[in-house]
Amino acid sequence: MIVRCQVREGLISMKDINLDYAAAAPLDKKVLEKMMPFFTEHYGNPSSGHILGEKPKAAIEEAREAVADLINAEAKNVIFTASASEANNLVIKGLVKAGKRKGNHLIASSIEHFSVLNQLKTLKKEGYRVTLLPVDKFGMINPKDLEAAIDDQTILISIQTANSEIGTIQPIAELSALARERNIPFHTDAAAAAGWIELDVEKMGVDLLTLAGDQFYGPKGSAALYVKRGIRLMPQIEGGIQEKGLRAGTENVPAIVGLGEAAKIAKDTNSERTGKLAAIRDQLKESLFKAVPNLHLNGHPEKRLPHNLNLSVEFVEGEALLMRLQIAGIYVSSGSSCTSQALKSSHVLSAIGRPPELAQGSLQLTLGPNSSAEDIPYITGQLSEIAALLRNMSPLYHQYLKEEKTNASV
Amino acid sequence: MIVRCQVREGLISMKDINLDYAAAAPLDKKVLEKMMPFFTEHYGNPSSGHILGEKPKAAIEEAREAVADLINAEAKNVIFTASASEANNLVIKGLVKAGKRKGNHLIASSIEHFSVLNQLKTLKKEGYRVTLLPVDKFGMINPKDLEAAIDDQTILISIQTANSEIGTIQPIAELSALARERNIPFHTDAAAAAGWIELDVEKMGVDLLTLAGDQFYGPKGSAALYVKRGIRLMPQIEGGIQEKGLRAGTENVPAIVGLGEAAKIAKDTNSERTGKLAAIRDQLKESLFKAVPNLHLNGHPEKRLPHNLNLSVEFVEGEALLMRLQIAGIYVSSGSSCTSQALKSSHVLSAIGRPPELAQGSLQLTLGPNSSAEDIPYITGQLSEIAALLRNMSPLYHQYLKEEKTNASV
Amino acid sequence: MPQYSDKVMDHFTKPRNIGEVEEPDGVGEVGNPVCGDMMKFTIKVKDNRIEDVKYLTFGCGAAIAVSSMVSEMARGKTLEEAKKITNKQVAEELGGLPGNKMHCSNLGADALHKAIDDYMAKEKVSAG
Amino acid sequence: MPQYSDKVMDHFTKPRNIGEVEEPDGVGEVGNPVCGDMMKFTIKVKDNRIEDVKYLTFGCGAAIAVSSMVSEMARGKTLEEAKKITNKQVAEELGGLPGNKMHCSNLGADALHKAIDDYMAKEKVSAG
Ligand SMILES: Cc1ncc(COP(=O)(O)O)c(C=O)c1O
Ligand SMILES: Cc1ncc(COP(=O)(O)O)c(C=O)c1O
Repeated sequence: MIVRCQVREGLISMKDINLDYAAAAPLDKKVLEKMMPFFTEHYGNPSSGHILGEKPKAAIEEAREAVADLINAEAKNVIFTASASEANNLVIKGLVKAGKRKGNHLIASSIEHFSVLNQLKTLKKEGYRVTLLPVDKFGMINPKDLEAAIDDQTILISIQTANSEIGTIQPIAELSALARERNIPFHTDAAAAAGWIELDVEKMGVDLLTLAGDQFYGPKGSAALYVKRGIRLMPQIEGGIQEKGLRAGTENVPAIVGLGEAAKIAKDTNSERTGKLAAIRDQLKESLFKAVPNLHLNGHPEKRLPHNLNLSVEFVEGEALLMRLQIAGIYVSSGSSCTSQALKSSHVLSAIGRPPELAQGSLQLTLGPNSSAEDIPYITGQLSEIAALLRNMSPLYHQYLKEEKTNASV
Repeated sequence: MIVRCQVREGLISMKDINLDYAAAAPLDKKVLEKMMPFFTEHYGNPSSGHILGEKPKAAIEEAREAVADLINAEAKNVIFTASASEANNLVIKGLVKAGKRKGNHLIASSIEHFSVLNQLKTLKKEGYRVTLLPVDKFGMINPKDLEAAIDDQTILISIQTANSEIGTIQPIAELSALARERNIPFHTDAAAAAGWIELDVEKMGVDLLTLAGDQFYGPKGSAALYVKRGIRLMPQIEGGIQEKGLRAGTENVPAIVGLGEAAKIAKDTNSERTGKLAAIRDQLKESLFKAVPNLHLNGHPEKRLPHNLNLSVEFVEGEALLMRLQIAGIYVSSGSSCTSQALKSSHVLSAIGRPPELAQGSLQLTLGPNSSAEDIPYITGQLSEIAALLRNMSPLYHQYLKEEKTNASV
Repeated sequence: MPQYSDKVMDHFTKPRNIGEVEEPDGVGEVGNPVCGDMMKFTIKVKDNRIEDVKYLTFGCGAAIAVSSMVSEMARGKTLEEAKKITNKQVAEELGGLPGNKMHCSNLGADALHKAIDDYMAKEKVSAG
Repeated sequence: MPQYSDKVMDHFTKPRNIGEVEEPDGVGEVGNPVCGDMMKFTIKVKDNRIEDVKYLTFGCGAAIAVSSMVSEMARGKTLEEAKKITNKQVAEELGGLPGNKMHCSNLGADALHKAIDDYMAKEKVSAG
């Protein structure tokens, strides 16, 4: 519908610049190639008692090794799931249900993904106590806050490695040390981080780690959970004894193979891939801040994902920005309530203390395979123009101008 | 390892006959073709606020229509999951957790898939009462048994449409009528049946229905759950509000598209596809029974899945059969304890009253895309020879011969 | 991005009557940034008719299109006629709005009505 | 199918010494179909040595290979030597067995030992 309208109105852009790769990225062609034989040729069931199951079985074990390698874990401690959300649900529900450690208290940060937060909300209704740690204006958790929150009833601490929206990377090793001292299981949701920054379950000191293939050019429907030896989880999808009995269901062999290949590539080319994107991101940031006044950076200035930039364009609303940018052939996402399906503005931006008008005007820009420095002037020009245009019709901007004038004349 | 050994020993067969398509079937090439653009081209996130999400979103809604069509449901009552096991877990855990209907009693058949049975086992430990209905020697449930089992505490009845192992098709409409009268939610696990026999949620009178794409030439990692309006489930994977809030996680667009296409093809070509395979199956059955003495059919002689044949080869054990057949290039599965990862013989065969020695010697033969009547003489010859060879070394067979002789001479 | 009608897209991309009328006879403000939408309507009244109407809008695509549409619908109408403009009419004129954007149409008519009320209140004072 | 060694596959595909010796001096039976494995060993003893040994086996690939291997290991041994054949030795001779198949190796040695015990018990009776 929108496409029709754009074409008719002559609005369609010749540009096609994806700045929303965190929402979805194309599958790496090399990964797809590796997956292909497992659709129609080596299609067997890895649990089969005969030869048709052997190639698929070997392939998923190879993928397990590759995923384990990416996070410096042992393959036998890695299981596959169909999404990061599923892995996070297995961690929290599975650990609570296993009930190995007695207690009724769970700790997470206030900027976790909804696949963590919404479970905690449910548990709260069921009588569990939940502490959501605050973050500072950069989105960082203070280990002191974690230390203060822990009590002798704490059964799980879950803190993301990095935030997909504002990119902030947490001091996981420091945080997990507090858990380890007290023998409390520590989970980190590394769905946004895996493939982008170095992960090492030993150095990080975590007991459980979630990662997702589609976040680093692997296939949708592919994710994994690291479960340290000794941590007991109750399966949440019960049935067959696939994945060490922790996750029933016929293995999605192509997806698992793809995840393994993506992990291999991420491991091999990590610094090159991320270095390139970080450089483009930094240039883009500089260019935008030069061209557009009243721009605000969300998230940590340095400790952030290399491909992530999050800005608030003061005085304007995100969906309007997003729509205008789209007409210009630039695709972004926003923390605005109008762009969220739940019609709520970003809980992350509110946790870092952004007032509503800045949260509403936020733009999440994430780079990916086709990102190029060549597009920066065009992006900058468009955003600058669009911001001016929308500000021109914004009551908040007019108010601001009046106040500026008053201040100046005082 | 086995391959190496076979090659060296000159044991490798020129034949390559899959008779275990229920374990896994190759993805239909037309389905794969339909999926392909969604890996690298229309890779967007259906929940995205911009144009990159639109094609994927439209595609999953089209798939939803196609799946709904296959079971005569409305698209808005169909949600996607990553496996039949996941769907079954959402049904049982989700319904119990939603707690809409007060009660502590659940009913299922004793030949359900483990993704139903193992949950019930867990619920039993938590204090729920569980009734597992018996089946007759053909694997059929008697509606009278269901009626007798229902009490005013019954909150869910879950009975499979067809059994994947012995192929028996249940009288779902008759069974669900008993539930409907009493307003008890009725679930049917149609994972083995969908794509093979006509399914119509209205005629079947079910409130919930599970199906899986990989069972009818669709992709692994694709499944769906029909949830009738008014049935309340608690999501088991909590997080984002994808799939009407019933199942969080970024949509696996290629898998969903593939499931939709497989459903379309199954709907269009169902009678031709299944008619052809049923004919081959019947010929194979006749041929085997003629050639091999002391063979027993497991499951219902008529009310069974068109591509399924299940036999017990008396006096011999299944893994040995399976290995010998594999060397002959014929791939099958068995209900023998030695071929199961859990080292337990089939609960289905024991439920239909097969004594252990017959359960141990069972062969599950399921046909698929490359099945051909031309292979029947070869299969028959091989099974006949192998059965003779293994019987010749079977103490049970020798005992039987002695008894025969005694009887004959009496 | 919600599935907006062509009419919505037209008003969003080419919003009419942006700004504030000079020395407005009536001012109406609704919403706030917390909800994601804010509108300020200013009107010029002559002979009981809306002679000029402008708006400033902070908000999503629907909010901008609604403001623009309301300004067009109001211009030239008598105050009584303009008071009768309903949210439903606005949405209809725009070729419909996605379900979760219907609240935006409320804002537009509300802001206009507030501006008219503001004018009438002032009139009363000066007449009284 | 479990990952069987070449040796297991060899004994499975070409099992040695199948059958029952005629007029056996000792008979040993173990297992039953419920467990999925059943073995019957019959032996012929001469001068305290196992002159002939045969078996009948109902069971999986490992069970068949184990029977065959045990029969080969036992043939020609003195009864004392044969009694010393352990499950572990059998598994080792077969190049190892998958973990969940180790119980099969127990059966083979057990059945042989039972046959020897049977012979010895009968000997005692006839000697006594
Ligand atoms: C009747 C039935 N239900 C559920 C399942 C589970 O399917 P999956 O392993 O894909 O989750 C199967 C698998 O064969 C099945 O036959
Ligand atoms: C940190 C984090 N956790 C979990 C998820 C959930 O991933 P999925 O929707 O694939 O389940 C995301 C998704 O973006 C994420 O960024």
